[in-house]
Amino acid sequence: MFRKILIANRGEIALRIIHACRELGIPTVAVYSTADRDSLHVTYADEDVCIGPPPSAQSYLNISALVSAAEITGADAIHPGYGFLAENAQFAEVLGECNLGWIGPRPETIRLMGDKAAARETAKRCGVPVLPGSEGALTDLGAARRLAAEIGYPVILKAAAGGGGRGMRIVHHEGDLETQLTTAANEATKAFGDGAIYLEKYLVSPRHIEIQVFGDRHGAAIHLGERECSIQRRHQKLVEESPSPALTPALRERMGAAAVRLCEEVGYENAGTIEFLLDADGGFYFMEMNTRIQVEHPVTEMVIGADLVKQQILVAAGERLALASGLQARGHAIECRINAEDPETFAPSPGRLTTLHLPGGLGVRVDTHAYQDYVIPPHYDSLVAKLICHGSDRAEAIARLTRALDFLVVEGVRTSADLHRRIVRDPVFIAGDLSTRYLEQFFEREAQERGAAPEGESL
Amino acid sequence: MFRKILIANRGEIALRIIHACRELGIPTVAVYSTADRDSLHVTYADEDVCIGPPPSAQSYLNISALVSAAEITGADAIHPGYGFLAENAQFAEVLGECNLGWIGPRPETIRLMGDKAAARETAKRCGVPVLPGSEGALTDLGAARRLAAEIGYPVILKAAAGGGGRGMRIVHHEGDLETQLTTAANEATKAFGDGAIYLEKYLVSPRHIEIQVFGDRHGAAIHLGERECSIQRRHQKLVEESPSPALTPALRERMGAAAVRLCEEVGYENAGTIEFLLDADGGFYFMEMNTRIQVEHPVTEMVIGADLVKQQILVAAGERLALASGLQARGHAIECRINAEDPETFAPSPGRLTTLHLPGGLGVRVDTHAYQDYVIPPHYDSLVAKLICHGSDRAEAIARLTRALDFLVVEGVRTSADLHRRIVRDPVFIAGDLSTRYLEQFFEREAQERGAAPEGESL
Amino acid sequence: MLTFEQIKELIELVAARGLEELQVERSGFRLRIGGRSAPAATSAPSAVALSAPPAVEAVAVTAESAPAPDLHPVTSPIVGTFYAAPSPDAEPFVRVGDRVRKGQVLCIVEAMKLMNEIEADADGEIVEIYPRNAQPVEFGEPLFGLRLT
Amino acid sequence: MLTFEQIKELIELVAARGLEELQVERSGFRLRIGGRSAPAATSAPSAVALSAPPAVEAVAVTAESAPAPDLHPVTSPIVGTFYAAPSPDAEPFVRVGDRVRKGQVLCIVEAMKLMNEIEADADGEIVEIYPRNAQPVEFGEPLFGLRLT
Repeated sequence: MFRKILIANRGEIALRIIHACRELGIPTVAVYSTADRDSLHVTYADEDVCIGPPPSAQSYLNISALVSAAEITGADAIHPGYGFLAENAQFAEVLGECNLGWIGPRPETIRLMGDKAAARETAKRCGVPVLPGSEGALTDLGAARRLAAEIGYPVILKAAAGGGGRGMRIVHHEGDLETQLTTAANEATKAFGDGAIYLEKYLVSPRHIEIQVFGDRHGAAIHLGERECSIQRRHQKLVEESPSPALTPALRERMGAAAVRLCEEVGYENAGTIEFLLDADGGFYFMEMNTRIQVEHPVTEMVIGADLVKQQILVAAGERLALASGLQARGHAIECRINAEDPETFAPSPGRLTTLHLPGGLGVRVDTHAYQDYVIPPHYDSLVAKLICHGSDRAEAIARLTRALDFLVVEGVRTSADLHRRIVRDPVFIAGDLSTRYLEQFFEREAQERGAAPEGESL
Repeated sequence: MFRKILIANRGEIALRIIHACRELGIPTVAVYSTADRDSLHVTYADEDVCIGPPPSAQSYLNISALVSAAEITGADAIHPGYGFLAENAQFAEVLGECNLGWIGPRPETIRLMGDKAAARETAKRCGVPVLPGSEGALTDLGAARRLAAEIGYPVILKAAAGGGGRGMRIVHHEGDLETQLTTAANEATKAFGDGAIYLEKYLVSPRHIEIQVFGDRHGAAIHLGERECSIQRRHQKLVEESPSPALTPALRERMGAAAVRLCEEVGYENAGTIEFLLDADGGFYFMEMNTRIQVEHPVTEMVIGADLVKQQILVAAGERLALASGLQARGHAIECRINAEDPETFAPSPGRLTTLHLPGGLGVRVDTHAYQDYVIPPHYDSLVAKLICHGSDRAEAIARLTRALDFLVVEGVRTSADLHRRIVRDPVFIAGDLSTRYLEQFFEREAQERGAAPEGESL
Repeated sequence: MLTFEQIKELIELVAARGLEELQVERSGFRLRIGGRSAPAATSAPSAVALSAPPAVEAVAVTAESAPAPDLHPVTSPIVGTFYAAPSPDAEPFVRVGDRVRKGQVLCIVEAMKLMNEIEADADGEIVEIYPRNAQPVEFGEPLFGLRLT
Repeated sequence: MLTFEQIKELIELVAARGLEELQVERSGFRLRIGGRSAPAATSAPSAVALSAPPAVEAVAVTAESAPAPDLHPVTSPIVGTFYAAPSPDAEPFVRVGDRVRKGQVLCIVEAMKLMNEIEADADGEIVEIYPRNAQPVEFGEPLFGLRLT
């Protein structure tokens, strides 16, 4: 077992890892930038090392400073958390060269899964469905027509060189294909100097479903059920839950088996997450694999009753995985991310938490590094706390989350708490009728209701 | 279902009941004495009524004020919590006369079980073991000799009129019986003017094991496993856990069955607890029944994954119990009572909580009415918070409790937190080797270790 | 607990900033100021709400338990219902402007069907009668404001 | 973070009250004052401890990161190990009392086997050398105290 673990992260996940280490009896080293001097991970770790100034590139992303910090404190392993260097294969390699343990998958796995095309190829190889589409750029209109007919409309055209929506066109009917292809190619040429376009099946309102997987170096490869993370804003998850209201036992079985095949194919070690899009007909498609612990891992922990971060540490130290596939889930768990942000514009809202009262009681878990009078620095992400509620079923989990959100008090900064208070009361959310377009439609419904309400109503 | 529930209590249990009501969608009325104006149960209830001055007799024990408060707010049921009027049959009767719902067992059950002799008789009648002893006072030495020989030494002599240890003698050998009986009778005569003595089996180091039971008016009578509450100071519980390290599945089955028989015998409705003493040989003896929710109900909730307070409300409203006997327990839960008290003398330590930082994360539940800057009034009990930790097994629960206690910060008043920090590190506690004499022996061990430590050690 | 001056300041601020609403709920004290009916914004920037359920009442200013400081309060010794008169048809025990003597019955507070007569605990002139007839009152709630004589 | 004056006040208090120990550990700041060795009591009334594991050290007064305020600090730009001399046998780069010029090498901080020469960022006289040789240093940790010239 590791003698001392350095945590190459900050915020709630650093504290989460400290919890796991404390419970395993392993001393911890916190690292921090000068902006995080007053952070709880510094207070609660056994040792701490200041590694640099506020900008992440010079502190939390500074490989040399992290390795030096491990060396001067005698730490023999590093837990990267999520974000920062968690999916940096080079960092994992450097640690190996320095004889420091890495609490994560092997660097070659990180590299393989970090390459979208290679990851897609790997998934296809072991029979994990990917979104059907062209292999590389389209050659001519005829090929595009044949392919689109084969996979069915709507399809999406994407600039091969692109990103950010430019050169992107959704085509609903064959009649529009030619025009749209021309437009997309023109846009792509203008934007990226490369008019190459590829075509993919377009899912109108898919769900974002991810499968938690785990492997060890002794060949174990398991899945621990799914999380539904469809409620997103600009690809940032806001609410996550497990199980998904959309999965039948049979579908869970199929998606879990696909995820396990992929893990076996790459000899996956440690915790990972395989993200899928799920369409309304139960078709699911591999999107990507995250080769680290996820922000939303607590919802899985709450339903299966196991500590994933402890398992990460044990497995990284060479122990056999102590969990089995298809572990019996109990009840339902939902997580809300409480971000320090403007509730209207979503702009970050750093500052001092003049009042912080966290809800408690049965079925309520709060993962946070915040405390009353803590100053949220402007340099890092805006996550202040994760509020996770567990109930015997989804209705109870929602009721509990509602009362917990209602009893949460955060003053001094603006947060997403009020948005969550509205979401948990939304009939569409309560019905479990989710998709990646949920939040957009939620705001539209709210705007309509405000518009429809007679002037006098608020009196 | 009830339209509005008045909570005839204060502190953490009032808040606990508010949680359950909120999740059931039932509005709540908080009542408070003038000493509790700033209490969270007042803040978080939908309505609140000041019912009297600080002394409990004029506020929380004031039946007339409570009924009036229910009448003026239109509440149609009262939850009594624990303590105060929770086991007051007259209060339950008055509510019935006023057409107010009572969230607890029928008044006649409360009255029956509140009478020690009647409760003992009832237990015997349905085959629940009671401590063997004389039925009433001893008549002569010969009868005492025969009885003691029959039930086996050691035995305890108790003043029939007595209490507080006077007239109480433990007899280990037959040779001592005559002398001790004379002494006890003399003491009893002096202390109570009544020399009547009865004799009972004496358990040297019993465990305090209690069974959570539940019944409804449709005839359901179930048990939800045990709690071990052996760690007590002057009969006040300090640490409770479930399951007990001492119970085998077979013994649990037997104790549970006995508890259920008693419930069936009295037609028990709502939540209750049957307290047993358990000796080292697996013999268990009925002590008493508590006809209310217990302080330590969370440890049961954590392992069976159900909300007992919600069930109380539903059952009181006439619904069928939604829980079944022998519900599958998952993992292990331990509760520490954090009291505002002097850690040496146990004298109450009221005052302002200048800093309060509660631990969180996986498997940690905190039930508290406290917040930073809250002033603990001197008028009521000293319970500030219940810290409950759940783990996949007892070792993990202890490890989690240890880190949670280490990360708990309470400043401004003295608390029992440090005592708990020492208990969870005690090898005897960790071995699960508990009895009602545990705490006394723990302090003896500590004193010995302090005495044995060489002077220079602390350098 | 906010002082009268602080509340006035808050009202000015709410008005000046054009806020829709301000709620302060803390330690047994509640303040709610309904400002101008704003067109679209859902939450005021500095609104403090301990519990979220959207209240539909629109109160101008409600500040509980803030009787004028220069008056002697006669408070309710029990929880119950305030009655200004001995029976629905009868004249009230006292009216604003009446001079009362210590021991004089001022009202009835009914609790559990018992009519409890509340007496003046000092001589004085009735300046304020706080509860409306048949209104529920709490323990310690001011019923009358007397100018002592 | 407590000021120097406040710490002095605390020391006086601990002494005056005959306390056994005072610990303050907050926000990256740590203070521990060991008072008179009391006979039996285990915890001082006002002791503040964020983490419980009983520390066995007995420190008189330790207040981290409090270099004299009138000196110009030369801080470590990286995490690593402080070396006063270019090699174990060599003479140290500088000694207390030396006058140094801006750009002059004062020490080495080793990080990942790389020897990073740390230069003076101003002209001055070396008044303090804070770390011992071969001691680990953090980012921003004061290495030298210069009296500027």
